[in-house]
Amino acid sequence: MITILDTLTILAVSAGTLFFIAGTVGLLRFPDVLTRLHALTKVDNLGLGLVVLGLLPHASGLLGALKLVSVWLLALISGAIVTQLIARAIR
Amino acid sequence: MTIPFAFDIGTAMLLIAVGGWMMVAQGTMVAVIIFVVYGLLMAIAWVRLSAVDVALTEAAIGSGITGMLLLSAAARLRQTEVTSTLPSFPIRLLSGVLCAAITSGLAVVVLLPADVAPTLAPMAMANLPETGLGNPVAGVLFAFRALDTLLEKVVLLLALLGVWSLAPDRLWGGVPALDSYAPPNDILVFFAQVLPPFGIVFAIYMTWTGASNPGGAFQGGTVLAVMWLLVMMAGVVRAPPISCLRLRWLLVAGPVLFLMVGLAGFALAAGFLAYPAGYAKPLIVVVEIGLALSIGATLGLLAAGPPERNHQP
Amino acid sequence: MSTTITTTASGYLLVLAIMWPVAGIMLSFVTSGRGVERLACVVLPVGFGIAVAVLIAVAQGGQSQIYVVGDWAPPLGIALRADGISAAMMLTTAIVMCATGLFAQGEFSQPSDLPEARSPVVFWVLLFAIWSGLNALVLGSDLFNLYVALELLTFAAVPLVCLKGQKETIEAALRYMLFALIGSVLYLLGAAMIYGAYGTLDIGLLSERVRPDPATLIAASLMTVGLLAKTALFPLHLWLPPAHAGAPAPGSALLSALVVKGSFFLIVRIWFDAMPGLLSFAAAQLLAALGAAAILVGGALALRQKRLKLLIAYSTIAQIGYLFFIFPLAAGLTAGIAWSGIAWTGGWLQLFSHALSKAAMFMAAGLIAEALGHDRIAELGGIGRRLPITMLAFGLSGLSLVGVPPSGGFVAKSLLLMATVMEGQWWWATVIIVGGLLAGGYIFMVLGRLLGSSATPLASLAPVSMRRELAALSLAICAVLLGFLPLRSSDFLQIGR
Amino acid sequence: MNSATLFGLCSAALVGLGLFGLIVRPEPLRKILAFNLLGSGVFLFFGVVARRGAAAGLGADPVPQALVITGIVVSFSATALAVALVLRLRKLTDEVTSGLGAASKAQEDGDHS
Repeated sequence: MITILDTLTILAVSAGTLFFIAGTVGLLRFPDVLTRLHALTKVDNLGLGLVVLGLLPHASGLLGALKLVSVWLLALISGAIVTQLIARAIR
Repeated sequence: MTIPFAFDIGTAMLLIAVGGWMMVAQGTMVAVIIFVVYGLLMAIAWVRLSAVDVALTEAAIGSGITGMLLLSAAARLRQTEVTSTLPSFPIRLLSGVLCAAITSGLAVVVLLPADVAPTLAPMAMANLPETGLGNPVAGVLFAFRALDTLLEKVVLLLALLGVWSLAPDRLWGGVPALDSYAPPNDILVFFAQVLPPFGIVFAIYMTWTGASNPGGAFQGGTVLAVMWLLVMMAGVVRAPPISCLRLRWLLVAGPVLFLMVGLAGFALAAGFLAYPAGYAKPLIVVVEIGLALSIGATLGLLAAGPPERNHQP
Repeated sequence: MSTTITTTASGYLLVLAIMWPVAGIMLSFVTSGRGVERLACVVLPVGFGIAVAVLIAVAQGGQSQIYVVGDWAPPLGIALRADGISAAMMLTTAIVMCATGLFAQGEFSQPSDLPEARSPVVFWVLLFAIWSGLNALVLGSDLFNLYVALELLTFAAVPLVCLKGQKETIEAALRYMLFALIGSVLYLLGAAMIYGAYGTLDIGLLSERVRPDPATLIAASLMTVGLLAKTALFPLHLWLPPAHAGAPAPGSALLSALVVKGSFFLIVRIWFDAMPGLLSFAAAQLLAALGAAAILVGGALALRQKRLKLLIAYSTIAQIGYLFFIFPLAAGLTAGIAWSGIAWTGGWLQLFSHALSKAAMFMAAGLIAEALGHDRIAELGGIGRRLPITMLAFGLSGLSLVGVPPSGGFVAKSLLLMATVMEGQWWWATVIIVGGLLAGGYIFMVLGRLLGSSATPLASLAPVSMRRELAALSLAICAVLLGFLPLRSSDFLQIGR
Repeated sequence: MNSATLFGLCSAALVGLGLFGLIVRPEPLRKILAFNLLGSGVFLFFGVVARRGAAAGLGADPVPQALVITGIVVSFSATALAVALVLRLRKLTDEVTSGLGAASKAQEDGDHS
């Protein structure tokens, strides 16, 4: 039986996966480093965010949910900083 | 064919493809980047093999800190890379045949499994309550086969001494150079101020939870090492001179504690590296905390390399 | 299930033998400068005492001494085991270590104008590490525990090779490291297969369960090939000459006398203890054939060397070759009495006498190089008259290498020769004889130079301390005295089997 | 065919690839990479052994898992030492070939004697 929460999970994770695919295509096809970085950050921020959101209903309690969210937050911070560093390095 | 099995086929084939690509890729830097990707794939394979402790170790050490070490080495060698030639064709052919033979031998062993796969899992689980631990892998590392773990700590110390010994005489006792990783800049400094608190909490959690869940001193220590390297690279904290006595104590504190607990077993328990009944778990946790600190310092300094500057007090 | 393995009365000595030098390593890190050297003055004699105590315990008990670590019996836990050969090996190690320590006191002393200098600290820690690694290797009875011991030895040996820090020595160290790494990975792969097939890594349990199926044979051959690379058996010997010749003299002594023997010891453990009876006639002949090739190639190359330390290093390759005759000559006998044969005694005697004489020889060469400032053989003329004690040390150890009576090398080689006749494998006898002639060739060539007159008068010799000359001489004398051991004492080498 | 067998075959391939690279690639850093590939193949084989030994409610035999963790740490130490050797060797080679380092080399020789 599929509940509303399960539907949310399926939708969010699928959407997140879509962003991963789109980002990967961008990474391979875009012409220069800056546009590639752009594609990459979309994957980290939106793709991972949607996957985490989709998994939240299945987390084991509040602590598990917190862990999931902190995974996303840490990926956000490091992604933002690393892309900055790479962009500076090529400038 | 089930979906998980299809996933495994994909992972295995990717591993082989990426591994092969790493061997033939043009340019050392590219090969090293492929290596980091390979390490992450390998971590997935470990999860699929129900070995989460190993997956964590592989991601942290196998891919993470090894990748960082190799990236910096590749960057340093790039300016002066000399093109070397492959060995002659007969030698390549001979090595190819040899390697193919070893691969086939291994494949035969894989495809001819014993009727009943031998395992020590039941014995490990039966004896686990005596250690008070909940994680059987930690039980093997710190109780059943503690001697291996202790000697391996000595190997780590020796590797560090070996790296240090490559410094010229006049730089002995000096400071390792970390500038080669990245020139310090404000973003890196920001990163080095934001991330370490999280990292340190995570490392403590990882070490602590290792007694009952996947994790432990190795993984926690690696996270500590990476945090330390980050703040040193960003220039937030200065790299210590290797002659610093406090640093030396930090390096040996964990192994010394382990050895002393082990020797105390002669008097207080059933013998060397045995724990007194009822005190096994607290002792192991204390040893693990000490080891995590020492492993963090040792791995960090191993990645930092030999001293390259004189120490200015 | 077999009987459970339990600790014997003197078993705790085995733990001390491994952990005592380990404690030395750890303390060295936190005692800077002169402290490390003082530490060595304590670690060396006590370590020697432990080795003697183990020897006495094994001899008196007449059986293996066992220690079950942490009271977790194998297969789940790890046991340490000292039989006759491990005790004898430990004593040899201890003798070489102490003499090397005595020899190195002059070379690796802390200069007074620095808080801490590089090479003294590194050297002493590596010496402790080699000691604990070797003790762990001869006492270990668990294949993975032995892997860790092997790595301990590798990580101690590699930095020792490039302690001088010149480009050539670092090149040699890197090459050695790559060979050693391939070796240990192949060994580890074999160990994984063994665990997959039998569910234990304990050598004692393995010997009861082992069956001659393809997986076992593949595993054993992988382990053997890996260990051969570390032992530098022909044709995997290429790393040895630059590495052993490039290290500082006391380092060369440890590497050539002891470190390569560690991996050989493990090969014997695998084929005689873990998998008794599995070594086929053809495989044993192959191992001995490689040994024979090593004797001939190593000897011939040694004759052509221009530098003394390289000559001695090539001679090590040749002398290692003899050890591999133990496989066809001792394993060929029906199982159970393999070690009562004279080949068993001869092989081990060759190992011990080579360890003692080769360490002495490298020390003597080091002293000569120090006095002259070089070790070019052609320009050594007459140095023997100026350094008579060094000369004597070189000469006595040379006699043992060639196999001239009375010496340990003579007894070893004649026992092996007799074994070839008794086993009807006369073809190895010719190799032993030709190898002896080759060794005689290069040793007497050097001795002739040392005693001859020089074309150009030896200008000024750097002073050489008498204590260091005597350290070399004492080892050479030990190598000779080994030849006077009553043959009955060879029973000791059969204890625990 | 199950997942364990699949990863077993994968480990066989990785061992072969790594060994080939280690023998054939001339550049030292590539040899070190190949050594890591070879090592990870061997560790993966341990993982297969562990998975096949799943029992007593565990997904995999804990003993080989612990051995692999030890092995990974040792393998990292080896990589670090080998990399340090390669970098030092390169530095000395550069000093010799460029001639610029003649002075500093002389000084270092003095240090070592």
